[in-house]
Amino acid sequence: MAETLLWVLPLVPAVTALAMLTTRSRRILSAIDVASSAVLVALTLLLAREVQAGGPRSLGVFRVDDLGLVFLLLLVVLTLAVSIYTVGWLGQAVAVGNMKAESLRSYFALVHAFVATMVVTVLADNLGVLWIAMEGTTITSAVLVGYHGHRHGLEAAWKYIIVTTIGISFGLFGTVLVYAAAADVMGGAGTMSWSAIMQVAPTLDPGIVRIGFIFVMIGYGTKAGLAPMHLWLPDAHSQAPTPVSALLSGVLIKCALLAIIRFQAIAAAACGPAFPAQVLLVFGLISVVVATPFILAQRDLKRLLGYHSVEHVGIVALGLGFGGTVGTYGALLHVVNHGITKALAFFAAGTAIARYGSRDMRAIRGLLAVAPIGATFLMLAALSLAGMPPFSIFVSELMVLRGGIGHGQWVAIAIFLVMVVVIFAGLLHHAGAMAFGEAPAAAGREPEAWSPLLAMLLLAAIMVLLGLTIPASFDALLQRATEVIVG
Amino acid sequence: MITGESPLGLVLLEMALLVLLGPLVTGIIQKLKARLQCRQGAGVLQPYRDLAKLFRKGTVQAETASGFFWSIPVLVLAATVAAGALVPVLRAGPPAFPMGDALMLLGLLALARFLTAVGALDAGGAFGGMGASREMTIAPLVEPVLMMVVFSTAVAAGTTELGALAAHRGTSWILGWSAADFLGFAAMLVLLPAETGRIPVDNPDTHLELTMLHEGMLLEHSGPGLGCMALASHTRQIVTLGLVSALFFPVATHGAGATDLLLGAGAFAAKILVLATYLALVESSYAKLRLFRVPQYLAIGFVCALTALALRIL
Amino acid sequence: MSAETVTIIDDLGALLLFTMILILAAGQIYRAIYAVAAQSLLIAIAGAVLATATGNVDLWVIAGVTLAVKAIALPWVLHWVVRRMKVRREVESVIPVAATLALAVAIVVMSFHLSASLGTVRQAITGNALPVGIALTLLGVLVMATRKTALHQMVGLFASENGIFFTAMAVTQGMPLIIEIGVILDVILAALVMAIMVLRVRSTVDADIASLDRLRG
Amino acid sequence: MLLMAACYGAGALASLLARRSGRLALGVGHLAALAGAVAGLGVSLGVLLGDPGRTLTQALPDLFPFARLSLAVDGLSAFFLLVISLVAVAAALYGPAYLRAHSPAAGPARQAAQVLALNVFLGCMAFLVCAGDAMTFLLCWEGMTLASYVLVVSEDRDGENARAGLLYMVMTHGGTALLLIAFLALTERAGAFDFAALRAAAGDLDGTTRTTLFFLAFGGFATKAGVVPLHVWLPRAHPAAPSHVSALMSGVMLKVAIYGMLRFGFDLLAPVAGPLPASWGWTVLVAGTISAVLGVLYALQQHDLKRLLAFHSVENIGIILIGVGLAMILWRTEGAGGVLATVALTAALLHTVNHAAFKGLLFLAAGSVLCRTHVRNIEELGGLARRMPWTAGLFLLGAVAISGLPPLNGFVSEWLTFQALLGGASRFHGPAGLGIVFSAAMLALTGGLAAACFAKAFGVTFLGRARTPQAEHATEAPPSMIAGMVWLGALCVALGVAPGYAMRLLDAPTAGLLHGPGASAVVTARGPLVLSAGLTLSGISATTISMTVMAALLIALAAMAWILRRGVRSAAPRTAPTWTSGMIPTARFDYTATAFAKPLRFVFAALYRPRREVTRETAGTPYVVRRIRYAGEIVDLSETQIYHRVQRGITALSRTIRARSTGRIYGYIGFVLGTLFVALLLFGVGQ
Repeated sequence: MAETLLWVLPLVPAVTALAMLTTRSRRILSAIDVASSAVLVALTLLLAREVQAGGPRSLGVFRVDDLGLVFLLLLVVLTLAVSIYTVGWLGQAVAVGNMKAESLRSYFALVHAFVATMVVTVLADNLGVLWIAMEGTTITSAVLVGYHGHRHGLEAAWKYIIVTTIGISFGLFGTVLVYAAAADVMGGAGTMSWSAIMQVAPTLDPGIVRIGFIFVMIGYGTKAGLAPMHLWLPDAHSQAPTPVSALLSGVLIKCALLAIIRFQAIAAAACGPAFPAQVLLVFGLISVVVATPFILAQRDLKRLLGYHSVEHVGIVALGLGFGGTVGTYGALLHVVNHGITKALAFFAAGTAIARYGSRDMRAIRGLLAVAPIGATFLMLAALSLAGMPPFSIFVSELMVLRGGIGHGQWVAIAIFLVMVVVIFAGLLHHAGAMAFGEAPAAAGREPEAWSPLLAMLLLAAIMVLLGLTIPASFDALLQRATEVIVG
Repeated sequence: MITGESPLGLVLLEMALLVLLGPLVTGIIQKLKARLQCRQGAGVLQPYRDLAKLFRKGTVQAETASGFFWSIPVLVLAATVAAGALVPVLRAGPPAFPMGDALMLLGLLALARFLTAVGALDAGGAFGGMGASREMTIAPLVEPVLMMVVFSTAVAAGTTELGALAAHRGTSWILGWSAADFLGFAAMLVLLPAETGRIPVDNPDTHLELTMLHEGMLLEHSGPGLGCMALASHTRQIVTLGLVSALFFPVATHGAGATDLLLGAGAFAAKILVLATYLALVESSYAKLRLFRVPQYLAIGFVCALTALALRIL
Repeated sequence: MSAETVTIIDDLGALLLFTMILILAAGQIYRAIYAVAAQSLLIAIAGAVLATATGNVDLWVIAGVTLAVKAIALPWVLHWVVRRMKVRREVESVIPVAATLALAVAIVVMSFHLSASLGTVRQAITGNALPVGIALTLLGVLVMATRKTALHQMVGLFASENGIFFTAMAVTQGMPLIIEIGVILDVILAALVMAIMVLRVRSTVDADIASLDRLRG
Repeated sequence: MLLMAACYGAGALASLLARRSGRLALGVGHLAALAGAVAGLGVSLGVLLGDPGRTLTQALPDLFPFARLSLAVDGLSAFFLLVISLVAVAAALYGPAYLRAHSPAAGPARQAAQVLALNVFLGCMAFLVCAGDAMTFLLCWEGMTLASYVLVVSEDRDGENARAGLLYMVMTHGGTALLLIAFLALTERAGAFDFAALRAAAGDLDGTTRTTLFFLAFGGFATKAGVVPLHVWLPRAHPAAPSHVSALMSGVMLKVAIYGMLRFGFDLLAPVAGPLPASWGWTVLVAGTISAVLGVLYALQQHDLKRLLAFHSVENIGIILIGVGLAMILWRTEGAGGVLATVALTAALLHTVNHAAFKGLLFLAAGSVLCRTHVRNIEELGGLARRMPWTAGLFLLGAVAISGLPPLNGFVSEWLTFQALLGGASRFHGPAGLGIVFSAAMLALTGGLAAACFAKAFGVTFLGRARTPQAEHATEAPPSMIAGMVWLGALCVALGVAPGYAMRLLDAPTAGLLHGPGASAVVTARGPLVLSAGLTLSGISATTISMTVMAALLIALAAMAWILRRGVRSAAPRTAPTWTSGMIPTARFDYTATAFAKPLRFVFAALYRPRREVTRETAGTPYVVRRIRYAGEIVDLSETQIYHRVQRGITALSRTIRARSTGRIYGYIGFVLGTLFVALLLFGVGQ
């Protein structure tokens, strides 16, 4: 049962992508979109139950363990939310002329191809397949980033594809090196299966694995948006269509993180846990620090959110770097929390931008007056991103802090907290300025569309729920995922 | 009622005594001033006559004044007289039934001052406000210094209760003083004119609007109200003098016989006279300071008090 | 593995480095493209050599695919794009070529120093394939970082991937065939998308896509 | 206790459901808040009057796998819960009418949001002081901040409030960061979150760590408590909220921070035996003294009624901290130190509840002025005493109380503080003693200045002539608001006239916290009518006062004076215009607040750095002056000298960094390459 699911799961979006090409009607397209996302969610929940019962399953190059499951859940939930959001968003975008009604099907097809590649990255057991799928995400999402076709979009797309392709080629080099080490140990026909390599990981040659991990760290780190390889990220995330931005920020960079985590496990076994932890810690700190000034002095709403992703990926890296059960647990929790919250933020930002026809935050004023519900969601997302309880990110940041303090990383903790407070100030300043004040006459005052609100409500509900409690089943899942990494 | 360890009755008696003698002290000071300025001057009983006249008169009230205005003199007088109940007059030793200590005394005087200022603002118009503003500027500067003087003796005695303080100091007069006492007393001498509203800080005689502090606040009061305020300021003066004498040269007769009481009364009269003379001398030999020079003047007292404390503690 | 194979691989590695330096120093876009083609050819030869040495059939296939795709197809695509775009032939470099070469030397030295510090890796990867591979990869990226035109960046990308291929082939056990094929397909796909973008920008806004820099901060 | 929770929860829920009709939301929400407050009263009194040392515990559902949530109400918690509930009752009575009267324009949704936030705010505070573990504490702490932030920005949506809210959030968040470290350092040692485990884990800390953690926690709480120089958010945020919320923020929320300090200093971090490190107490004492003096000095120059009150909160927090610091210094010192520590702590706690009472009263009175005139600048008020007699009278009551004048409650706690300070001074010879006495002198100065400030505030606001039409047409506040004020006013009088009975409530916290004699054992040893504080080591010659007798005496004397005042022939007073040197008096003759505070501005110019500009309009020759315009302002030193600089620095830095970034792609690639190069050199080379 579970094994069949393993190959059905990637197939669903792939087939949908093809099905999309058959029709032009927007209504049908949206229907297929939402339906397939819902199916994806259902199948994933089914798979989750199977795995919870029977442990990891593998089929050929595919394998699902609890670690992958965490990311898979995030992926499908966000996909569903994005599909719901797209219904209302498309209407507005077509009306304004951002999207050409006749080219919609290609858009939907690309989105689902994108989702399919991401599903493969999450489910891949074979490191080579992982790499191929990762490059696939780059190609599909690059086209989506430049989808609007105007100058800025193409510029962002070019930067995105070039820089991440470089990064990923580094990732490939790292993969090759790790494979070489493994093959050297295994003898005969070596395999690239992660689970198989993990079996022999302690016996791998530490030197070559170390270099391999560094290549992977830089390579997939570029894709994950870790500073200082993050420069493409604000461009791409700000230029992409809003639903795509949500997917990029919410899921894609997390997929890259998953790849890093997989190699971290190998490196930790081969070179001792201290080495990868140290590397991750350094890059995490750099990301948090580098993001700060750009958040403070930012004018473009979506770029602001992009830089915020850089910061939060840094926090995840910090959690992994602090290591230990607590830190890793916190990192995984943060992956989920940030994915949900950031998608919510992008949704709210997208509606606000559509309403004011500008992404310049100085132009967006008095949102509470013209769109109270959306503005409330925006404020909630901002507060959550800033680490306020009772929202989810507070909990995961708390866990990361615990991990750091538990391991006595005082310097890192100090830098981290200072930056978090400063970013809090900046973010709340921007959000408050947008929410309060007098709305300009230009601002659209039409009633708020239902489907974006529904999507936001879904995400906000999850956000608050995870902020108030961690359900036992979810906690168990995270625990097991943590064990997969820490061992 | 007069027996026992200084019971409530005696306390009330002392209080009444202070209220009755308050105007007399003012009269004496005026007389002395007149003499020093080679004038005949009015009789020492003049303040009584003024009071009697005031209480016989009717009242003219500012039309802008609110309901508070009428009750202000009542409360001021009550607070001041209540402060009088805390000064040991005839004898030392803590009263059997505790009422209050030096801090309470200062607090009551401050309450009276606060209410006076409020009343001054009630009528509206510039002069009341001016007087209130200046009074409330001087007061916060005076009170800490007064408290420090009290502390400088209280730290030694381990209490701030005037009766107990006096008892602790006992009959050890100037002879038994330490350096701290001298400094504290000096500070007190500096403060006395300020606390009793006299030259060089204030001028009780002037009614030139721009120079007066305390009188300025009384401008709108008239008739019995003004009488109450006047009586209150007389009482306040003698209470302050009593505080000084209790702090620095108390009589300490623990017996409760009539002789002790008489002795105490005599000693008290003598002390008050001495201090009154001092005030008269100062008033007739100094000029009034400009308002913004007053802080510097009070700073002298502050330094003295602080040094006294330092000497006491170090 | 026989000693002469190792020496042959090392010689090929040296040649690869030489071609890379040619790309770095190339004054004209065509030269760079030819150099890449030559490089890919060398890779294919290396594949053939290793195939004979190890008797691994997959390597023959890989060598063939490499020859077909990277030595012929991609250079042709680049050539076509260049002609299509009628770009100025001269290379616009960010920093002087001399400085670029100095950096290149630093990179090469670093990679050899690095692999020298490893020791036991030598059994896992034939000869000097590891340091050469690292050097090629980084040098390819160096090309991209020091050239202003989009085409040069594509050239650099392919060059750096050549480095990866070289190392991958030199892994004594050889890579799984399916993976190699997938990788190459991905590379082709990426190349096509990039080419489309370049042409699209050239047609819409008459500019080199790599010179767009409105998004900042 | 669950009842209390239920009530607040119900209030929040109800206001959420009733968001369609604002009136209903207001009614129901505040009713629920009232019920919650009453329930809180019940809980706290139950614990305080129950057998000492008893701790009421209540497990909460396990929301987080890593921390078990629970409530534990011991004496200290119960006392602060009492303070919260007392003010909450008044706020709940006062709230609905105020919100309706002050902002009738507000839609039902906004009113509902406000009521919701109010309930959450109260609930969080109540649960915070009852928290039995760090997680609950932190969650409620942030929830409290968030709810109050919503209330601050929701009052009216202009930029000013948003800025105030922002500053408030940022500073308290910084404080929370410090708290996080302090807490987590303990939890990670203990491996658990509940306070008992933390206590145990703190047992074997070494001195430096212990002190570091304490200062981290102190910094965090001081930010919330508005200790100078961390106070800058306070005078902005408190006035911005609705007035009954200002009363809660000023009267209660700051006290929650005090609770945190006590909890950390005496309970969680306290060494198993022996006195606390000297640095703790002295830091707190000095911080308290500075806050007291600077707070009142800045308050003196404010003309915005609610800002003035907010600055006074800074002052009173300072006074409380003086007591706390002294208790820390004296605790577990040999001899009668323990007794004195009890006196000091009693003074601090008593002042806590006192300040809650009179500051709440003052804010409510200011609120009823505000909702009747919509003017906050007292220069534009005046003459309200005749139109709003109740409000005026209650404000005067509060003014007398906060100025520390007998016979009201402010005097009692300040008197106890003075006694404790003197006792400390007589114990420590040398500079320590001198320092203590000096802070006593500063306390005296504070009292005097407060009296001056409130003479100004009351006089200019309520007395004299009305200066503007708004003040001219003001009417008395509705009865429900009056009721809220009367409740607090009654508290002020009761605590002032019969403080001995309140000592009974202070037994549990003092004894429980100091493991020494209870408050009533020390302070009211001679019966509830007499307060006494032993100063000497033996405590033999104790100073004793009796507020009750003094109040009785005052009343008797007032009665006599009353007769005297009526005069021999009791004729009705004639009325005449005020004497203004013969001119016809107008409102412009009245003494303004600026003029009133001017002399003190001169005296303390060094602290105010006053800036004044005078512009003359002359008719041709400089001797004929048409009009003189005078503009003056004073600056908050810590604000201009510290915060503005920091803020400007950070902003400029980030601007420059952002400007540096060129969007050139080869730069991007260069970064990636360089990073890889460096990383390989740093981590790659085999060891």
